[in-house]
Amino acid sequence: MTMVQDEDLRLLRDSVGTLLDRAGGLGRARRVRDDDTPWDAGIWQELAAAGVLGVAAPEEAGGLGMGLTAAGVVAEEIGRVTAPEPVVPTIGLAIGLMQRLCRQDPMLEAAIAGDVVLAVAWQERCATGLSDDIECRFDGTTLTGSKDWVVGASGADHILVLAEGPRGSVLVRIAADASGLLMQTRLQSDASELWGISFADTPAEVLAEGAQVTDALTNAVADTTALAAAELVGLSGTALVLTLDYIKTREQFDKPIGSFQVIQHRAVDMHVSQEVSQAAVREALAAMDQAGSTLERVRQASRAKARACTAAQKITREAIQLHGAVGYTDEFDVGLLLNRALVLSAWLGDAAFHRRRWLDANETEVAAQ
Amino acid sequence: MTMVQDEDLRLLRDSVGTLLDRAGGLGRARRVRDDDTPWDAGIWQELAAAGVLGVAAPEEAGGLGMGLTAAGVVAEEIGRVTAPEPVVPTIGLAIGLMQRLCRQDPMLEAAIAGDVVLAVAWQERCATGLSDDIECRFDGTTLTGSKDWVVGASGADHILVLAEGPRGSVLVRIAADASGLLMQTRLQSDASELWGISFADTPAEVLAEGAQVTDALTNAVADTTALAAAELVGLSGTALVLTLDYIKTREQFDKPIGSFQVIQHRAVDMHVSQEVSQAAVREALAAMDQAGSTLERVRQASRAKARACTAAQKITREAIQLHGAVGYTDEFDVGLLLNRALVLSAWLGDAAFHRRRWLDANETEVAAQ
Amino acid sequence: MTDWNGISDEEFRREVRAFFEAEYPEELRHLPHRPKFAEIEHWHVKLHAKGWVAPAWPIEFGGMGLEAAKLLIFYEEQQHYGVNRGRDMGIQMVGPLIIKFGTEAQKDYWLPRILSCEDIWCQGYSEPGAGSDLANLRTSAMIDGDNFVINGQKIWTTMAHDATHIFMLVRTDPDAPKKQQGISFVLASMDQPGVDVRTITTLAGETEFCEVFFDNARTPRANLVGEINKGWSMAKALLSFERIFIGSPGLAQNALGQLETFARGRGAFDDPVFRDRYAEAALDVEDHAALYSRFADQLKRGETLGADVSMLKIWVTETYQRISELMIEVAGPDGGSIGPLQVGNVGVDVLASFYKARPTTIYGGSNEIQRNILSKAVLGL
Amino acid sequence: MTDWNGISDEEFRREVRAFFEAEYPEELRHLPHRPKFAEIEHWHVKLHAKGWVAPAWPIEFGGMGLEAAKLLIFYEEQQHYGVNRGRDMGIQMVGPLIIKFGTEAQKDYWLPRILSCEDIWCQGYSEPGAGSDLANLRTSAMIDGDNFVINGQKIWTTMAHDATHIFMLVRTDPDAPKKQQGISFVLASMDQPGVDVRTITTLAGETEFCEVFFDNARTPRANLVGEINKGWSMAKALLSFERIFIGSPGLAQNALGQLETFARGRGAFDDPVFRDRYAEAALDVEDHAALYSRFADQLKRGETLGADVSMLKIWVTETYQRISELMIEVAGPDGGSIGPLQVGNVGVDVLASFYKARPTTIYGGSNEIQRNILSKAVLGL
Repeated sequence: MTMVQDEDLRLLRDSVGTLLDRAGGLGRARRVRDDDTPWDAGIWQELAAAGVLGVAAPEEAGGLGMGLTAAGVVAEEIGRVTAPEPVVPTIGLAIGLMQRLCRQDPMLEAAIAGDVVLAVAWQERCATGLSDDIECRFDGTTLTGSKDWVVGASGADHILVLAEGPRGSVLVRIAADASGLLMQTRLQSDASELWGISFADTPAEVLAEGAQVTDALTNAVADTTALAAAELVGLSGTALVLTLDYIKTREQFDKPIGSFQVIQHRAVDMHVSQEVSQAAVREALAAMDQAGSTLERVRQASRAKARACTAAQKITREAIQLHGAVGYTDEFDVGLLLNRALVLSAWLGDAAFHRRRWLDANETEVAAQ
Repeated sequence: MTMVQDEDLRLLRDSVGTLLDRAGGLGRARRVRDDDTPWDAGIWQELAAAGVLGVAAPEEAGGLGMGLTAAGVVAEEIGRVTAPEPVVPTIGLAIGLMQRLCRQDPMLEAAIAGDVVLAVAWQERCATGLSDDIECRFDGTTLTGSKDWVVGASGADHILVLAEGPRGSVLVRIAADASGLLMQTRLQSDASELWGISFADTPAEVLAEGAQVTDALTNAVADTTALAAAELVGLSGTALVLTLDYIKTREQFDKPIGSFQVIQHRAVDMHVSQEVSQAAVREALAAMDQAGSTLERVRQASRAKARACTAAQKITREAIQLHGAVGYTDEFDVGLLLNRALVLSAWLGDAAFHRRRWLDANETEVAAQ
Repeated sequence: MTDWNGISDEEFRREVRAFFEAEYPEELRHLPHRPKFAEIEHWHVKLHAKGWVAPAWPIEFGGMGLEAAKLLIFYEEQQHYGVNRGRDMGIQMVGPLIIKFGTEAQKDYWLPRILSCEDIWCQGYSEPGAGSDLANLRTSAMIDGDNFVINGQKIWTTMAHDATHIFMLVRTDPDAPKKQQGISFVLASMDQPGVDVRTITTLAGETEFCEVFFDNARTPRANLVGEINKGWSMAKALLSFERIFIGSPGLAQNALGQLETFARGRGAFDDPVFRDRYAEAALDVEDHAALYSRFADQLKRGETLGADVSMLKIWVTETYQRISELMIEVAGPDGGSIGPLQVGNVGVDVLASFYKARPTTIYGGSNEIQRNILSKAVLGL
Repeated sequence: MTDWNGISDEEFRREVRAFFEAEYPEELRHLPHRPKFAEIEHWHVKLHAKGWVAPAWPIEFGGMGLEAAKLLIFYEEQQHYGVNRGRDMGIQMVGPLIIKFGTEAQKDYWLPRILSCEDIWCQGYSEPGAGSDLANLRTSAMIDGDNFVINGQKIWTTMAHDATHIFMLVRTDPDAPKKQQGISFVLASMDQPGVDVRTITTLAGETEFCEVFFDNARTPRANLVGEINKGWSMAKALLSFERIFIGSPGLAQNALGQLETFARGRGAFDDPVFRDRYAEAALDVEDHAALYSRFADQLKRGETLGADVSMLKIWVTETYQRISELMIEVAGPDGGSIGPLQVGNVGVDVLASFYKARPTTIYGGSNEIQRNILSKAVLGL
């Protein structure tokens, strides 16, 4: 893994930030939602052209090879303006899997270039929620079963699916318009869609098989989890800025509400949470770039997500409270941030889930020493 | 169970309160501690003469028959001044067991009259703390084994011991100076003592045997737990009063610290916790007086202790913080309250323990319906 | 006519419950949103026929004349069975205002129209610059012949887009030395050219709140309620009962019930960590109810409640929020999904609960304002 | 003499660790109380011989001359191995004060005596009326010929009963227009009739803090440090390094280690509820360390730290308190017991940890004051 210089990261942050701000900044998320489109294809192309989608992918596959630290910078910027494009799932899951399992497949380069959009279907639902088992079957040519919580499927051209095949775990690819494919769409609070997908004898193409698939999945999910944490850091940073601006200008009892000591201390606690969260998530991403073992990567990813969820929930909820009634309206941007924080916290495990995983990983690590 | 009138409770509170205030109020706890005596035998006699020890015991045994609601009033008053006398363990455990198991035994009346002091040894220690099993053996005449966390033993004349006998559970009585008895004393933060006691062929007298023993113990422990909660309510009430007095008078930056909004809101949160705690514990005690089942009594006791521990810990810890540096000195009374809250929270299970028990009891109740 | 206050509490509770069970439409139980009047009109007709539209009003004005104890029971049963409160601003606020401060002519004209819902009322209190600091309001009503001419803007006017009338606090003396002075209560029709209503979309996507703009709107001088320039103290007098109502356990109890249903369906009760948090929340609700009973008993004994009743609102709204957050946690990967989540045969709308809990710590006097009040009026700080 | 700043961080860390492991007395590791000098004198002798008494002082004055990066490593290793800081007021506070603001004569006289611990110093800042509001101090030092005559009272003077000298902030101009003005730094001997020391017993039963009474005590005018009446800004300048030191992770990390040892011994890691709380606390410590590193890196780059460094202290002290409360919970029925609780071969003094954590949110500028500072200086509120 290349050591990325601070200066490169700064340049990356500037260019992605400028691109997103020029595109409309935070307000764009509301516009895209009200236009009833999942995201903006033009911005997607611009992001891809800036190298964003391949930021962590190896250079020989058309990526920038800058590692997770750099991908985290991108994710923070995405979060800062709650950009609706599925950048993190694409970098972390789709490209993350392909760069590990089928680096020669031409679709990897196409995905990095933004020409093909891929979604990944790996989770399944049971009666009480998330299932621990994979029931989806691949018989060598077709796929049968169902997947759930598929992110970014609305605009995807192909879907990568995790299934059980004749030789164990298998990652297959299906076209978004393949036969026997049924989708059920659920809207989320940030206007993004989650898909439940079922397959009945749906033709599918094998990308990889065996233990390497589960190993690649574990790593790709860890990456994505940490990047979701970075996205939360960006988002809660904006919530804090908006809140500080608001309490400095909103007057009640003939003075800015930010001059009341109770409001001041709560703003301080939001600020401290934000600083701790940012420092922890960035440190975790850097540690993942350096890590020797999958276990350590999983541990750091859980650490990052646990912290970022805790901080973002606290900050966005306090932001609403400190905005008072206007915070509860769609007119103010702070609601967009709360709604996106709900989605990002729910995705890939919330704080309690990741605290548990972190401690388990810690103990496994100690036991192995 | 007699329904006690509000007016009777008010009179009881006044008389016990006056007695304790005349004896020295909150400051007495420090004096008794510095005198290196476990408690004040004169006050003990006064309390007994006022009927305090028999407040919940049946009238035919020399008690007042006023139920747990009235005992709760006594416990609140004891807590209010952190009186060092073992009133709650005596009412709840010693008298609570005897009035259920051996109402005819003349020592019950003597205990209510304050002429004989009894401690109860029912818990045992294992490697990780509290044991679930009773290893202490009674062979029909003598006792062998060990007990721990015995409260109020320092001044006791006799000890009631829970053991396994030839016919199951057995409650026996031993003299405090019996042969083969060894004690190990541990000092607690409030200067009270916990005893670990071991027996080797110690002569013991049977008070009761069989299932009635465990049933009586369950009920007596529930009573004591709820009374400990009431004692915590009394003490956290004093911590709140002291803190309010202090922040109204202590000046920094040329005004009382109680005029800073952050301090005000924290005082409000302490106040609200205190009011909820008092209302909940009193309601729980009243419900226990009315309850038809042991399960409901256990549920209400756990509810009371969970709430009172949570509130008292929050209030005493905040009290220290709002007192600033002086709160950390022994000179100020607020430290006495913190130290007693530590002991009462640890005794008979803390908040987390009782939340668990409360929910278990809730579910058992629902399942039984 | 039954003397409701003459029967026992238990009997009254049974009667109320029986009526709701027999007559309240199943499809309207526990409505997740505030209905427009048309949606609940058939229920209102039944309630009106029964004479139960206005439980708190004196019998002479068409109310049930309930004393505090019975009134609390009525509301408890209403909340427990999930009976929608309906468009009750007229009943809860305008009626008591007119009964207490209105002229005979006002009583004769307005009260029957409130009971029949011929007039649907909304409340014009808050303004963009007057939220927590309500006395800062600026909407003016200046006398012009036999009319007041109204100019300004109200905000957070619940369901104004489905109301025929508004009762409002307005500034009638802009030169009063203190901002609490020079404020009056006026009634006005919404159906006139100078009144413009725009709905506000919330972050939950709902449109219950409105902005109301007044541009030389008019209302007859006869629609002034009470003395001119004395509106502020009248408004405070109206709040006394609302203060325990807003701190009642209903919302949190319902949310806890939903949490339990949802968590059982999702198997969360097998998780000791969830069990601990659930028990904590459930005890927060149960113990709040104990404190609520203490205040309710005061009311039942005919005592007036002091400022300390504010603590009920602080506790119950913050508990409600924690419960709604726990529901999100139990939902796991579904925690961001809009609409009911199926467990067994029931759907639990986790996100709707979360949203609904948000503004409870803001409206009705934010919890920060409540803490200021308690600090000053109760703790003497 | 080794050029410590010239070797790599890793090598320096190894050297420091090796010295502590070889030379620091086992029985003094992780001392639960602040020792009197006699108790640690044998260790001080070794440290002095090695030339390591004053890591931060310039080499010319007998220090190690460490740059920020090395200094942090030194302290990290010290804390990690449980090396007692000793009676280091002279090293940490008086030395830097004299080096920065003292005369040549003061440097020549006092600095060697600090290094050798011939003089043991205590710090006279707080007064009964000047805690959070330190500038409110009233102890006066009035010029009388060649002396200052000192009257007043200091409080919370750590280990004053085992000190030979006190450096103190005193009021030299009672008529200054602002209370921050007219304050000076003076050094004084404790060994004189006008100085009376009384220990304060804490609720933990310890006597580390003292009151110091001055009744016409005297000190030569030569013991004024820096300009007269300019003490306040000098005191603030001295704080800059202390502000990261007081927010360093050491205390919380040690407490977490104790919690882990204790909880393993008590089987608490089998309880999922404890596991969740432990993980929460452990992550609070680990993530604080990430933020601490960010500030430490700033120092290492030679940057000055701003007011925002205060957040380290807020976070770490509150985390420390929660960890100490968790220990009490794990102790269960032993949670009120004084003294070490045995788990396996080790004793963990749960109550001592709990007590020790209490004042950390009060001293060094209470966390309320820190929040005021952050609000104003960092958030611009």
